Amino acid sequence: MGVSTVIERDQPFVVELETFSGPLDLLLHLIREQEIDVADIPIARIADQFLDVIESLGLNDAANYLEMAAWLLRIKIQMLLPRPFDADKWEDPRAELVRRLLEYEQVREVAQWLEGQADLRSGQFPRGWMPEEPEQEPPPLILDLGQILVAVERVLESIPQPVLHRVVPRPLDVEGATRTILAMLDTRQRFDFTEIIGPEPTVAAVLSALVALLELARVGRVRFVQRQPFGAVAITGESTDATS
Amino acid sequence: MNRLTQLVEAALFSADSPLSLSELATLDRDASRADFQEALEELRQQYHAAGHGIELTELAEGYQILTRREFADAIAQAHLVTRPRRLSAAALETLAIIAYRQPVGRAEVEEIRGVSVEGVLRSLQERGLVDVVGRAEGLGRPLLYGTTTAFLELLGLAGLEHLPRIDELSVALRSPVEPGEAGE
Amino acid sequence: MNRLTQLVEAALFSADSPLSLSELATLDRDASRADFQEALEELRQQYHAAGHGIELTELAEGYQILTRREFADAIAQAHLVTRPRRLSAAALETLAIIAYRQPVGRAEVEEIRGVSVEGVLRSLQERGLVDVVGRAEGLGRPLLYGTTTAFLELLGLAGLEHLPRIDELSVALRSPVEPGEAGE
Repeated sequence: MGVSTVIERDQPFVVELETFSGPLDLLLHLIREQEIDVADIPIARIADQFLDVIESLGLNDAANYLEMAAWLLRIKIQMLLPRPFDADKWEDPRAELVRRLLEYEQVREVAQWLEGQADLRSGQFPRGWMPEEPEQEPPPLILDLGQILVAVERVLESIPQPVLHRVVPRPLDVEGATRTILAMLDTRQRFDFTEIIGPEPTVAAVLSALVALLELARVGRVRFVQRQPFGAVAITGESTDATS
Repeated sequence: MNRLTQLVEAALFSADSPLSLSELATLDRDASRADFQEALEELRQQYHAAGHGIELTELAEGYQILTRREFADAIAQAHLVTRPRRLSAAALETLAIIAYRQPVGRAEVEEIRGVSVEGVLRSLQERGLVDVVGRAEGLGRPLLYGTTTAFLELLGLAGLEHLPRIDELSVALRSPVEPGEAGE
Repeated sequence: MNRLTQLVEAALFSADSPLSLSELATLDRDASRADFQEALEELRQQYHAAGHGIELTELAEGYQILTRREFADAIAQAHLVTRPRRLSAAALETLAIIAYRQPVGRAEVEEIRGVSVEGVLRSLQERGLVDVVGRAEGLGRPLLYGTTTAFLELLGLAGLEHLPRIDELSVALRSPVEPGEAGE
């Protein structure tokens, strides 16, 4: 049995991993490498080897690999549990893994066949030069609302996490804050900064309000009043005769 | 070559993708389907008998004239044509699953491959090799994907029925059509 | 036909423009110009003698295989060039974004789709489905696109307000205008 190669710690697994199309591919590689029977995987050893590879893996694509690692560990533990006396009732914890590996092997076989076909076909070229289509009515177009709606959903599906998790500073809503402040000025002579931003404000809200206030003060619409050092700053309308 | 054969040849030359028998039929309303089949056969034999560098091929549920495989290298080396780029392993595996399980949802493909296939699926869609063919019942009514005629063209297959049968594969497992059978 | 003639035929067929004698010469370094001229002549005669629907033509830029002129009308009249076309997945997605976001700039469409949409946008414009409807304020004053009346006609809609509201779909289209909503 050739227990060799990929599994030694000091090998650059990350580079190697680029060549795997997923955790099942990597797992199958480890199994083939050691000429192990898929139906009887020495799960403890394979799980350790798999973990070794994961350990040295960059985090880019690791989620799927980590999921597989967790599964392997669970099977490893299940294998260690005492089996019931009635051997018939014992269900091999590896059964589902074996099923998935076999299924995946089948997929790979088909994928290889497809690749061979595509190679064969790429050796034949269609006509390269295409005559210009004669001047006439453009071909009728098939388009219905259903297609548009399906396309909308496809677009929506395609923008999930990247948009949600993208770290982009929220744009400040200075105009909105200005409107809020002016509206408050309409009804009240004097109020606190905290009243503008409300409870539990976001950073963007605080900054927006601050910028809006400074701008309003610059054009003379509001004044700031601070009764004592480090005390609360009150905001008053310009018309009010206030200390500054 | 009779006139219908000439016409078929000229039409196949002018089209940028395989033409189906019913598309060819619009060339001459007076000719029957059998006449067209005869014309196609005459064309095929003519290319073969006279030893041409091109041949008539049946693919993607239609007919197309293609260069013979043996000249691919010479033509590519002369930079007259570039061969299409090859598909990645991830793309091939995803295509394989979709080809056999269609119509199939993204979740099922991901379950089999053990990885997220979002990006791969999108690029296969961009290349026109797979497309949305419907929606599943149930939660969120997920989109279902299938292969296109461009997929058949890429592989030089006349139709999906020319994919290897599952029982011809060396690793036999559950049939793609009836997943319920698995592990029985 | 000898091998060089076959090769010349395959090369002329697959090239996207006429090939000059010196371009053809790169196909086989061992063959002389006279050999190529002979091959071209054999090809021309073969098409003629067997009565093909195609012929070898010598143009200013070189040699090309063209369909015989007498079949042009029949091909144009057949539904081959006028067969109804479907929009590609990429085109549909771009169209959907424009329909729901109009007036919208190219940059925003590209941001949503994650790919360049230049070519797609141009072909949608050529098909008369979208058009430039104005310019945005701001840097470079980018062009804004919207859908056309032809778009409405194709869908059988009386007006844009008859497009199904997005919140009737299973997922709501996130508005890009209210960034405060994101990441909650």
